[in-house]
Amino acid sequence: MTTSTLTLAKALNAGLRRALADDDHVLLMGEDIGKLGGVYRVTDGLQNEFGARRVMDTPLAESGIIGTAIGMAYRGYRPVCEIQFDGFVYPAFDQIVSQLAKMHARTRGIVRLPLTIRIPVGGGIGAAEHHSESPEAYFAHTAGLRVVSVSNPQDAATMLRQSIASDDPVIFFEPKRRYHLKGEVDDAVALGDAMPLGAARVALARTGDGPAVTLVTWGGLVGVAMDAALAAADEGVAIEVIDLRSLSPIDYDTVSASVRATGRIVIAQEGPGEAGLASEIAAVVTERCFHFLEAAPVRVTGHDVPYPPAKLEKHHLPDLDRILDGVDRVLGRHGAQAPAPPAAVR
Amino acid sequence: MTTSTLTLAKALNAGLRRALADDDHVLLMGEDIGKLGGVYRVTDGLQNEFGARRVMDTPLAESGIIGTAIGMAYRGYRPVCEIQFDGFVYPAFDQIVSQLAKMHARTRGIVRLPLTIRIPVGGGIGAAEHHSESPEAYFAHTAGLRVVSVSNPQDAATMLRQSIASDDPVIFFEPKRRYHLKGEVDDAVALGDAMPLGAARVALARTGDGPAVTLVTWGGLVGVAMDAALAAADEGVAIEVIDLRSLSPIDYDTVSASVRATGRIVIAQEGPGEAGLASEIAAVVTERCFHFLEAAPVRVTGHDVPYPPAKLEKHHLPDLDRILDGVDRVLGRHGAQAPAPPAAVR
Amino acid sequence: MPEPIRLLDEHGTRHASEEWDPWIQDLDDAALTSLYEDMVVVRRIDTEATALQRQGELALWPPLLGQEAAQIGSGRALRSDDFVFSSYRENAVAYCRGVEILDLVRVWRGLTASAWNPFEVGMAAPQVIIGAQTLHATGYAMAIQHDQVRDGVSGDSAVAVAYFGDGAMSEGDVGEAFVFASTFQVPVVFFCQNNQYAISEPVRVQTHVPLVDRPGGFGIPGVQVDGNDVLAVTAVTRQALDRARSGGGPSFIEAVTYRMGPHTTADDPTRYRDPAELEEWGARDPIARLRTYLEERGAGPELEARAAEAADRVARELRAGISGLEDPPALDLFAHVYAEQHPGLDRQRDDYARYLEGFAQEGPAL
Amino acid sequence: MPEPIRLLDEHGTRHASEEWDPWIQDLDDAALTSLYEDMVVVRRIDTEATALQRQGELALWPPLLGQEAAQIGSGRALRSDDFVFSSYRENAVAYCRGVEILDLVRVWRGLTASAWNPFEVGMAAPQVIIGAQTLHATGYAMAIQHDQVRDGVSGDSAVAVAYFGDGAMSEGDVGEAFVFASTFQVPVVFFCQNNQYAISEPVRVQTHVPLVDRPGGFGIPGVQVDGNDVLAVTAVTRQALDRARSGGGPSFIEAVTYRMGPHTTADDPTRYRDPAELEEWGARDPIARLRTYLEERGAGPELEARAAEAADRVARELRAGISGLEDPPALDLFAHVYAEQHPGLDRQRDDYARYLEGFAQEGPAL
Ligand SMILES: Cc1ncc(C[n+]2csc(CCOP(=O)(O)OP(=O)(O)O)c2C)c(N)n1
Ligand SMILES: Cc1ncc(C[n+]2csc(CCOP(=O)(O)OP(=O)(O)O)c2C)c(N)n1
Ligand SMILES: [Mg+2]
Ligand SMILES: [Mg+2]
Repeated sequence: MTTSTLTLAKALNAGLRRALADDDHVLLMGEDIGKLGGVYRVTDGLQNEFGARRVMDTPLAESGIIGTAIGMAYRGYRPVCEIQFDGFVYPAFDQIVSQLAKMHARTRGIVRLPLTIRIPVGGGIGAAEHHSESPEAYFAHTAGLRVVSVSNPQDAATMLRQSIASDDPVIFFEPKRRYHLKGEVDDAVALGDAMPLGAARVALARTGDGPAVTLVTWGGLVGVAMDAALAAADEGVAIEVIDLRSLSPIDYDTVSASVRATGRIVIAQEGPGEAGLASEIAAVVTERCFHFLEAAPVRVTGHDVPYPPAKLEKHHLPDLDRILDGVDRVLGRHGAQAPAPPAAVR
Repeated sequence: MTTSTLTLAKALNAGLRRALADDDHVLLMGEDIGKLGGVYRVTDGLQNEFGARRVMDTPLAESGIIGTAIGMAYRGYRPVCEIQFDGFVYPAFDQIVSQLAKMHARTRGIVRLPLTIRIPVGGGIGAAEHHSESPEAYFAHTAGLRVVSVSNPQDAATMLRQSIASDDPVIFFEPKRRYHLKGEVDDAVALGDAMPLGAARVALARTGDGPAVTLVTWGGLVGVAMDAALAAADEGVAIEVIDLRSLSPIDYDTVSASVRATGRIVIAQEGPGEAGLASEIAAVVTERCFHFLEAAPVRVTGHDVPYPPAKLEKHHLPDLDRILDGVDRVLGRHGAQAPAPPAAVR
Repeated sequence: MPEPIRLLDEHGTRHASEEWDPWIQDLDDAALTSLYEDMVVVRRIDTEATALQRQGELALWPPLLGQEAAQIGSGRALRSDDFVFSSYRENAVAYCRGVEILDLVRVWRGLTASAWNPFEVGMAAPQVIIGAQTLHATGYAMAIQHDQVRDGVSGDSAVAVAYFGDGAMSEGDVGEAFVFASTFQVPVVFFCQNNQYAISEPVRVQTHVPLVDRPGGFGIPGVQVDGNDVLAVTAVTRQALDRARSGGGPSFIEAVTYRMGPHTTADDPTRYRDPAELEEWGARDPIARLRTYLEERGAGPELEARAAEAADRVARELRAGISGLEDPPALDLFAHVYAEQHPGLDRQRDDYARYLEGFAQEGPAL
Repeated sequence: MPEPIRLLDEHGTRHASEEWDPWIQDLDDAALTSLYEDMVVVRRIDTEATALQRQGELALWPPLLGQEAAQIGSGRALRSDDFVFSSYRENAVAYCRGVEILDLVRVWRGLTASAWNPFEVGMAAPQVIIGAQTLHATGYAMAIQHDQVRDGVSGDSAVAVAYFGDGAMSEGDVGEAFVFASTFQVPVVFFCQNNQYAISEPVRVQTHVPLVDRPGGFGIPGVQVDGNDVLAVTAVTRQALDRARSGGGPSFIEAVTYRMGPHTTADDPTRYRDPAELEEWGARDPIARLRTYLEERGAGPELEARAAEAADRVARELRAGISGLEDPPALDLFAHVYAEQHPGLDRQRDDYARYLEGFAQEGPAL
């Protein structure tokens, strides 16, 4: 039996251990992932177990990490790169967008770059500047990448193994605020039997027959969404929570099926709203479900501001109340925040 | 009189000349902008006129260009940086996203970074890889930046001067395929009298009383959109073309006013659809105009693929026919591309 | 490998140097005592801030313990019209620039991303993105040069100073900063504190050869200095500043020192660091050696007493002030994103203000 | 400043060198003739491709005119298991790797972003993003090293070779490549063709000192070679390869040469280049000096004749093939974006296929 109770961070560790053991082309690269085991201890013990060649502390240079990992993949390796925090991925943006994402298309399918880029993501942890970013949309807008975000320990272990096994590059987001969440984890699930990497999960099915709402989110907000659903249930509102899991591609079949049933959708994300994933989801759902919609999709997002200092993050991040406010709005309920009058254009 | 007939490229040149002459804190930085005058000759003659200190050829390093321009702005300069082609902005992404966009908020308004970053943008010119990108959405998703895209010579001259005069950083997109477009240009318009930088323009008002559609686009596609509107008019469809001009913020008052009147919107963009600006516009318009909408907003966009080799770009870029197909779809017309059946999720 | 420049060794013995002594000949007892007090004070700030973090008053703190000489020696060499672009660890430099004690901790309490007015103290907001500030410093130096040309003056210019660590040497931005600084020959000093670690990574992960070798390949002169020797640090910094002021272009300084504490209060260095190494470097303490030297020069017990008093004063100021620090109001979120009006964000601010009001009046939604 | 390594000067005079001659002692008349022919052939490819661009058969072409010795000398020094990561200008290197003539032009006709199978020829797709490929080469070399350790072998390894220009030296990625290569001591050769220009910018915009100084600061040995001397280029490349193969780590070569043509066919160098400079460098032509030398060694008119014949053959192949090159089918757009199935993109492909069909059947919309 391989099941045990693990935190999300330990589940990732177990997934990495299994991937390293299963395929000696897998190797880990990043800053402080060796002796330290990463600032979140996700790689704890792995250098000891697999050696400094397969679990490599790299120089402090993110473009260098991704660029050399691409070179290693050219020769058959499957590098798993850790970016220490979300805000430190931007120095590698060029290598990711212009090289990693495009190489398979550039070479007409000859060169495969099965990199996995692990990125601790999001806020809610009272961190310093650049440590609470939600850059999902940048990568979802980049053709050639797959983008996933895990929300629970079992998905963490399995989806990480699936990402590493994928012949496509995968941007793998790990919500920091859930690293310590515990759950039962089987770290040896047969990947073929597991839910596909690209599939969304109905995290909470709708019950009761009051007014119904589909609530779509991922990663760090899944827990908040579940709480909101429970609170709404007390008031007779039936919320179906969808944990998107894959942000590119998005499993619109699952989302659309739910919206066709509920007629209403709220999308919650941490990142700024403008040109974010919530907008993408709202647009596609409107296209696919227009005649089923009772109200316009409601987006509950971070504001269009740079991530604020820790003492203000509670006002920036969608929380239970803001999500419930979104639910109120999509239900057209009195007391919900009214749409603002048109602002003057400067 | 300062009005003359200029190409869009020459209009930019005139705008730069005027900005350099008006304010000696303005200076130009970039690769090959000196003697060569830039690969598109936008800075032609300016080094001769203003000297190599104010029109500076820089080392070949985009992060260095933006990073040092930030330092110059700290001391009161207003740098106008040229990124040679859209695909070469990514090495500077970190300096743009983590520094330029955040500095004003970081310093609680004390440090202003009035940079203008000029970027030739988009495809349709048969260019090599990385020379036809449409990265607008990356920047629109980044709080703290303003993003504009010009479509005609007069806007080119005026909006460039407005961008340089703005105390906020502005990402200034210049559609390559329209560099040679000619028009009357007054390069000395009083900036206060001009249409505000953030305002959209109704490029073609709706006429006739057939079925009506709002067509929103910007930059390189404005010409195609106008052609499409003319073609549609022949068939009795009244299209109102909105040239967005500002991509962040977006002038939703103008867009919404049109959609409230037409009940239908098509949004055309060159960039990939996923998490692009067309999705953002569709989502916001749905929010603000839900009860006016006769059909779901239709997005006509580049496919979610890396920009293809030149011989395939005609299949990638929205052209007149694809825009008209979008118009057909938003009108629910027979023969329009039917929504695909749900695809299986892998 | 030549030894780093050292004027005061770990035993407090002063070594004469024809080359470097002229740069510090003005440092009399009073000046030395003042440097000593500065180091004691900033060490105390570090201790206090670390304690405040443990007590939950700060979210995090990046100690500079062990790096006092590197930061005080260089920081005190600067002129008020110079401009510093630093990382998060240069609290002693900020202290030299005249930053208020409470302003040193605001960022780490999560109140703001930058606590002081850069233009008042001549020092930018602390930089978290490793190496990014080296380009800002270079650009600032380009601007100094532009100003001089525009104003038709030359010589005695202000200088931009970039502070960064050994780890930062690997970032592409730092290489590009060297390129721009070298090409344009601008007045910038690159001050690299090699404290032997980038979080857990020893400096050998970043380089195969001494870091001081790096700038030469870009045409930038570099010196390696004992970063725990405040005299030597002062001397080399003054030389580099002087070169910059007089139109001699950029310089690089590698201050060889050691981070005696954790990377930040969130770090556990026992996972990656040998206690013997810590002990070895403890014996090279920058403060102890200056005290020995001053005592040899005749300083009495009042040296210690006065320094302790200054440190106590600062500690009291910090403790007294910290509880009075107020959280920013919610709508501050929107206040400074743009310098000019922004209808999109104004609308979000108004919506959120309405939401907060409704919330206050009606309680939670649903 | 020392002179670059030169074994054959611009007059075709051979200069003996104790250090370098051993690296090329196997180069007999046949081998030299073969290098000569290669250079003549690639120059002809350049001429033909430039002409094809003018005729509208190609959208663009980046000539290597003047850089034949740098590319043929180094390219011919490689082994088949070595792996090249180059920029867009290394068509002569690609020729050495065995790339088909027509495959050299497909990219520039806009048919594809990479025309050959990198694994068949040991050379990656040409890189347009300046400097990016140096990291790929370094990573590939890290993989070679990993393979050796895993397989328990050492010595005689394959080598990764990065080709890039003088302009690329300023990009942060190249600095980071030096850092990684140095830290991990991997078998990579950095081959920098300093052709004096990055488009219009003379190399002094990129650096204040010779480029060859740069790698030393990272702990990477560097040599500067006359890039128009195919013998010297061969020698220094072989030495660097040998060092890499035997576990000696990375090397850097600055091949000093000149871009005799425009940056690309879209460029107008008269805007920024002095004709006198062009003339000066024309006198240092790499092909002419080898011909002189071979003639001195007794080569007769058949040297020219045979080379011309080879060049004609290649030119004919190019001209014959070009008109037969077919545009890719529309749905190729979607074919290779992902290695694995992707429902989102499959849907887009199907939608677009339906659109094209509808279009074919019904004509344009509306
Ligand atoms: C671009 C970037 N990558 C990674 C980090 C995470 N990080 C914070 S401090 C640090 C080590 C910095 O080491 P060094 O430059 O030696 O400075 P020191 O902390 O020793 O003063 C790292 C990797 C970061 N802040 N920015
Ligand atoms: C990141 C990036 N920035 C800018 C460009 C535009 N560009 C193409 S070639 C070139 C000059 C390159 O000079 P060099 O490295 O000397 O190579 P050469 O063309 O001389 O062979 C520039 C600036 C680019 N391709 N990539
Ligand atoms: Mg350090
Ligand atoms: Mg060049």
